Amino acid sequence: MIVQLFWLSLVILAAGILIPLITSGFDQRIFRQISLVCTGISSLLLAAVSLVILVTGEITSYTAYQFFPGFTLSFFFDRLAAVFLLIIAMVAGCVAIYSTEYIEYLAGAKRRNLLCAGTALFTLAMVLVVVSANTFSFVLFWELMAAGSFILVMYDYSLGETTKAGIFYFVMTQLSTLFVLLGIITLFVVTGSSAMVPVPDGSSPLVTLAFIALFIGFSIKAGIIPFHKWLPYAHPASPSPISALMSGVMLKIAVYGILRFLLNVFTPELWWGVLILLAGTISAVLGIIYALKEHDVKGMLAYSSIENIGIIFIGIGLSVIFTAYHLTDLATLSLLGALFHSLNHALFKSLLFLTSGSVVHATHTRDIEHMGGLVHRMPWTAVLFFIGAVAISALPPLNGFASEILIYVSFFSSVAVVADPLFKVLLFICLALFALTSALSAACFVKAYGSIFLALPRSPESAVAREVPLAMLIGPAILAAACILVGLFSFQLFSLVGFTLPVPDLLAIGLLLLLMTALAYVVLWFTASHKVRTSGTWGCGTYSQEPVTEYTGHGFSEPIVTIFSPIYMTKKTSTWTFFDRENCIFESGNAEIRLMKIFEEYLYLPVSHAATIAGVRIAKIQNGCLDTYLLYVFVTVITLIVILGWFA
Amino acid sequence: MSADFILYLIINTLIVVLVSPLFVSLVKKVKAWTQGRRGPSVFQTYFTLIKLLKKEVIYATGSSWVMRITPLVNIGALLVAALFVPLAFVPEPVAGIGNIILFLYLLALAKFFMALAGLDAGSSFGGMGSSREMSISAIIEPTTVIVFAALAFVFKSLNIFDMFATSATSGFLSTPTLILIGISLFIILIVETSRIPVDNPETHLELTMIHEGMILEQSGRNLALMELSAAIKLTLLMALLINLIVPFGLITVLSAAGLVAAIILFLIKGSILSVIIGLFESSMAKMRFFRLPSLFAMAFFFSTLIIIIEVFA
Amino acid sequence: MILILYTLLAILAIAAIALCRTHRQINTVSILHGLFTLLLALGIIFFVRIPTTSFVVGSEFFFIDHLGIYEVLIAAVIFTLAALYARGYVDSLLADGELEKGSLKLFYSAWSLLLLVLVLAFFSDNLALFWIFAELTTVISAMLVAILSARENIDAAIKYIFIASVSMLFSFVGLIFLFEISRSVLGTGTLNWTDLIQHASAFPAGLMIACFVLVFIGLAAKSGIFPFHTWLPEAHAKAPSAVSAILSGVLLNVGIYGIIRMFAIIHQTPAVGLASPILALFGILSIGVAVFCMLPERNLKKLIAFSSIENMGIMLVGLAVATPVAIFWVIFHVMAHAFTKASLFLSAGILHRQYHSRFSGDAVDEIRDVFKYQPLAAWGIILGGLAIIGIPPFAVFFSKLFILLQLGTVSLPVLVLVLILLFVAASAFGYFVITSFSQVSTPDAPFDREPYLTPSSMKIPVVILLFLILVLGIWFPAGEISFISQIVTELRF
Amino acid sequence: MIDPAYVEGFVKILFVCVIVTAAYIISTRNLLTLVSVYAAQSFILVLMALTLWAVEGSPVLLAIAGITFLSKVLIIPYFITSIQEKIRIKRDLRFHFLSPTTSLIISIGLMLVIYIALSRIAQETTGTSSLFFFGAVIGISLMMMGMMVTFSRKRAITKVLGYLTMENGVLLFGLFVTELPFIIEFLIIIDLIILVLLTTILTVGLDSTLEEYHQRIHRFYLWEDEEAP
Repeated sequence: MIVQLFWLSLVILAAGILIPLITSGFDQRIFRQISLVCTGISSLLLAAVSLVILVTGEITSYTAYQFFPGFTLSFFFDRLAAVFLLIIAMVAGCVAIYSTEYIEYLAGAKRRNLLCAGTALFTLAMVLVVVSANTFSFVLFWELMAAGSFILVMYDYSLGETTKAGIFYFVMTQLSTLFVLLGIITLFVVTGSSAMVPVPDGSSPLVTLAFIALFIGFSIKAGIIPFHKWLPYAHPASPSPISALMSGVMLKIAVYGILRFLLNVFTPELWWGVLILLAGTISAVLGIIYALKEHDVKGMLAYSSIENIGIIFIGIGLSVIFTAYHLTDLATLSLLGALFHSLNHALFKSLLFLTSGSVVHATHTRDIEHMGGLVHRMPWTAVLFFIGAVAISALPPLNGFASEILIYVSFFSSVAVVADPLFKVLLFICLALFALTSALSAACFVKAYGSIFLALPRSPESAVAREVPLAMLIGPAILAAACILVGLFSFQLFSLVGFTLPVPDLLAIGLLLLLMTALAYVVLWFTASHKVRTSGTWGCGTYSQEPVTEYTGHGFSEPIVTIFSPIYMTKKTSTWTFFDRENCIFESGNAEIRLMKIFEEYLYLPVSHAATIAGVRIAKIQNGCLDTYLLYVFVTVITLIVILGWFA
Repeated sequence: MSADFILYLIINTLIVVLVSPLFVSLVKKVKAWTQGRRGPSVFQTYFTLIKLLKKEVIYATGSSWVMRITPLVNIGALLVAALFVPLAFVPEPVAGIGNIILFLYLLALAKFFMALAGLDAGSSFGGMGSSREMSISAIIEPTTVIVFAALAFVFKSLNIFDMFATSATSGFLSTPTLILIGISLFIILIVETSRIPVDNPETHLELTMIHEGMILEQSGRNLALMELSAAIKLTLLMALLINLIVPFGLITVLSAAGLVAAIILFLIKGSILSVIIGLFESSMAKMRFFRLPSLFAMAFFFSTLIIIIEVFA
Repeated sequence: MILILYTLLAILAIAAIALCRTHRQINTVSILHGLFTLLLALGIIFFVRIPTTSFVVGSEFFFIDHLGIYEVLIAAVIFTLAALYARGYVDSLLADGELEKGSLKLFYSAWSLLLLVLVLAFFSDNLALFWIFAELTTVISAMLVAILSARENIDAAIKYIFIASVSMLFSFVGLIFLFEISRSVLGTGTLNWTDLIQHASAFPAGLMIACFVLVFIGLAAKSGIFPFHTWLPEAHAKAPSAVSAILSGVLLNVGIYGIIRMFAIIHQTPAVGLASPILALFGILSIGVAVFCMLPERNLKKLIAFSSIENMGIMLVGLAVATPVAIFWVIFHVMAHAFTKASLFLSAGILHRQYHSRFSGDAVDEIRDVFKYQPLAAWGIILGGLAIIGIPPFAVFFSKLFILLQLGTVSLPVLVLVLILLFVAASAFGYFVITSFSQVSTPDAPFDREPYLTPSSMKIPVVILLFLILVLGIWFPAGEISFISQIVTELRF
Repeated sequence: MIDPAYVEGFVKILFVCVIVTAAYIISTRNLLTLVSVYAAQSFILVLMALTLWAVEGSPVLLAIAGITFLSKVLIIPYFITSIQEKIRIKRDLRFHFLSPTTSLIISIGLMLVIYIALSRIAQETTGTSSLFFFGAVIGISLMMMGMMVTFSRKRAITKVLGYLTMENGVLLFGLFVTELPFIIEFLIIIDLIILVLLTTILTVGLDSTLEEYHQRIHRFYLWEDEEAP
């Protein structure tokens, strides 16, 4: 039954791709609607499929199509795949609903059809990556996903920043494919088959090489710190539904990749767990610290995705450490924490991206310094963004907290179980950094919500911003509802799926919160006066309340930026020009203090610079003069004759 | 949901709501004494709360629903957090109530809403208050989590109820851990309830007020709720400190006499601790904001010291 | 009988070209010539039992085996589509005055002659005959390159002729060596490939490696391998795009076809131990040099030419691995690369017609507002580019993946090196396409060029070729698989 | 028919003459003498073929001698000289990379290297001392010298002649190592003629001082100084 349902959803998705492509000739809204509706329906079916698999827990494998003797396309539905199918389904469904309206406002008349087709293709590729059973089809759909998302990122190609984002994104995806290919080929060399079959134990260096290659490949795509640089460029540059899909789902596909290989193929060692844990912690801390200084709303969300991916990697790292210590129940606990956090992050991050997309659409700017006061002008978007902000800052009743507490519990129990003292101190430091990130993310989203929605509008556009049409609210509303329900019923959901976890039952807590607030309200109703009046904000006696006096995003994050100043290295550059030769009479000059992008200026640019220099130097071979070319032939012939004489 | 658990819910909430204003005015009284003045009566906080309930509520022009629901959410979160810290009677934990991480995050929920309310009015005081509040809480959070992890490690459970039960029955901990936990919890109490070295609770001078800055725009019954929730937070953290270090008098089996004795003992221990807090506050001047991280580094040092002693000793 | 048919076809075509007057008639003749070659090839595949020598006049020189007919099939497809493309392309050349009426007939007769010589080369059993036909293809294609008789075209043609024929002389010396070896082993010297492959195992290793290396020099020049690749970017950039599609799609295959034949012989002898590393070394060097030359490249056609050198390098590396699966995928890569490269050059031709700079084929292309002026060509380049890099739905992905897989089983460090080089190639291609296609004319930098309305005859081949590589990438019919594995068995791998 | 010792001596003399003509081709600056020296070299080759025919008596050698004489001594030199009159270039003064003296020294070095290499490769089959082995060595070294001419001279016409000397080397190598079937030799000559035909026509476009070519090329390319490659 599952396989038929799955095939039906694939067929509908394929229809979603083909219809806009065929009709790309005319710029009709109806074709785009049909394609998005197809994506919506197929994600609905996918959600059903994944829920059935999750609840029943039955594993079905199914060979779909044999390309040629060496390579068959076969699907494999188990619970791990079901979780990620659920993620894709929910986010893609809501993004489809959101885009029915959002796309109509985009520029590029006929190209919007391509955008719908691209979204459907992107979703199809991700679905097939998640269910593919052998490594070859995994790589095939992995690259298809990369190419599909590249074309989507390059949608409004004429802007300068999209070009830069496109180059960053394309080069990094090719790098990640390089490593994934290397990993898979080494696995093929070790196991001799392309199936995801456990590696014969006895950790030969090849297996470790395979793991390292796959880990780097997947971290590039997941945006782990040293490789994260494409994320803050790609997400702001692409249209909001696309960046919601990419941030919410594509990063999770990389997480799926590493989980699939860790659980099914490798028998992990201890130091693997430590490596993943450290990568996760560093990405979490640096991700949120960079998010704090960002004043482009989608850039901030992109950096906070890096932070959440770091948290997921912490969960995976812990589960690998526990498996290395053969503590299966704790391992399942932290693995569940990682999976649940991927689901939750997909929900609230795409909610935040969609709502910020509406805000950007309404105010025509992405800079939160020019927003403000939108809570009155866009009430529904404000409420939805608020739910997303509360969820992402892991505040109790909602789903962000439900998954972070799982990771906290596994951290606390890991401290108790680990014997080696130095390792225990490392775990405590990681726990401290993890706590720091969750607190900083709360600060970051207070800043975001405060400077976007509260107080007075700081620019004429945000003063005239109007609420977005209904469809652009339904999509995020579904996600917000999902955030609340998944958070409240997390305990029940887990017991439904068959795990009883040592975590508080958030439903009881939610009800208690409601009870207490209601109690307070009733007591106040009877005891307190009901008189209410509105007047100017207190300005030490002066009645003029200007938007200028408000605390902007920069101001809000300034204390944290000074506290963490060693991380935000600043670069001071100054240039002078003089009238005379002895540089005495100063003519003009400019000085600049700039927050240095450490990774970009010390890692990415030098490497690409070196490559281009090498390219230019080697291109000198092609100097256009026939004599030199013939000289190359002459020299090669002589060397070959000498070698022949010497060898033969 | 056994009968005595519901009874516990009612008793604990009642004690907390009634007792907490007392401790706040006690601390003010002690500070007044040290400054050579008589200071307001011990029940002054009760009078201000009642007065505020009578006053009309004034909302800033640009403010939104955030300003209106923050007091309610604040008091709700704090009351639920109160259920997590049994003051007198320690029942069996039910449905995860008492989980120490949840307790921490309930306080964070309250802080989140208060910070947003600070920004809502659009005044620079509120903005500065919430920005500084979020920065401090971000820096102190690692220390709190490390202390709670140490507690969980020492008491072998994540639930405050079990911690109090074990400390009540098994008597005093080994002295070094006891002292270190006490000091770290005391520092967390100072920071969380924005006491002197970190922030000055009484003043309205824009440079020194962090907690006050956020509730500057609140008025009438909302201000009463905010004051009450601040007081409850102080009591909870004091109770956490007291019931772990001096568990004398905590009862685990419900009996009328035992309960009354426990409440009276808690009152005494609480007032002693308030006096200590008052003396501590008046012995220090408020630190410059950007020297606070070094204070928190010391707190972090104490909490890691607990771990090292527990782990290696 | 078949060879007579082909030669007759060619002579008929040239005669018809001599008679016709208008360009349209001449073009239809050359399209028909390509089409008939294709039909004849398909007829041979389905109706004639291959490999066969009996069917042919003077059979001791010619024979038809699966590899030969496979290459002829690819050549016929590309020739027909390029001829169809040339209908519109040459019209615009005539309109711009780059090509005069006089040399039109010369162009098309050289075109048909080239097709005939190619077919004969692929069917020639005698290696010396193959050498002569290869030499003839160099000469005729050089004439096609220089047909525009502008200065840099002649320059490029001269370079092509000199480098190719100088190196081919060395391969003729190698063939004489081979003749000498076969004379000393078999009594009577023969250069027929079929006899050589039978007795290959008896050949002495020392002499064999010398002869292989010498022959390899010439064929490497023909297929643009590292030290001899220097003519390729200039010849392809400056030739008319229809010609450069043929140059890249078919002419390079002649070199690789020769190398495969020679490697099949030496594979039997113990000298393969030295031949494979040499092939692998040259393969990796050409990938490396081509890839790094692509990085600073600003001219689209030269960029595509360098990616041909890179793909030839991949084929050599695949050949050096010499496992049956690797050879299967090398042969598949020949077809996949030929069609992808032809589609890329044809779309580049359309862009060139739209943006051609006054000075020289080498100049930096100022492509601007490409989606406004030539959307189909732009998408052709993007999809073709993605295909040549090895993005899944297209055919090159499978051949690249499986060649790398076989390379992995042989040696991992080489695999890592090749993977890194392919990554640099992909990012170089991506960098060029992204930066040049996102240039948009802003009000302060207006870019007003009258849009070149590409006739449908230029658009259809690009669409057909893209569709072909997509189908080749998705659907692997049993017939195709058995055909290629038949080739592998015939080459005795 | 003639006693081998005498033939041996005569062929060795011819070898030396071939090398001398090759050296002369490398160093001469005057184009007209260049062509005539090439014709002389081809004539020496024809003599060699005849002597071999005299020794072994196989008719193929005679045929080869005939067509080589016809093509390389008569047709090609006549064709090149006629082209030269049209483009009126007399001297090719510029040398790239190697001046004549250095290229002569290199060619001697090359001969040594090839001798050692070939002796190492072919020690099993043909005896190293025999005339045939010596012919092979001279053949290949003649090729290398021809190649040196192609890349060290500026003018395209001299490059063509360099190529032709290389082709002579191949022919020499072919003569001495084996007897290829005549059809192959014949086709090679045809191919060579077509090649020379095309290259000279093309080079006329480059080097020439002819007016009507000038005018075409000028339209497409800023006409630099005449010395452009």
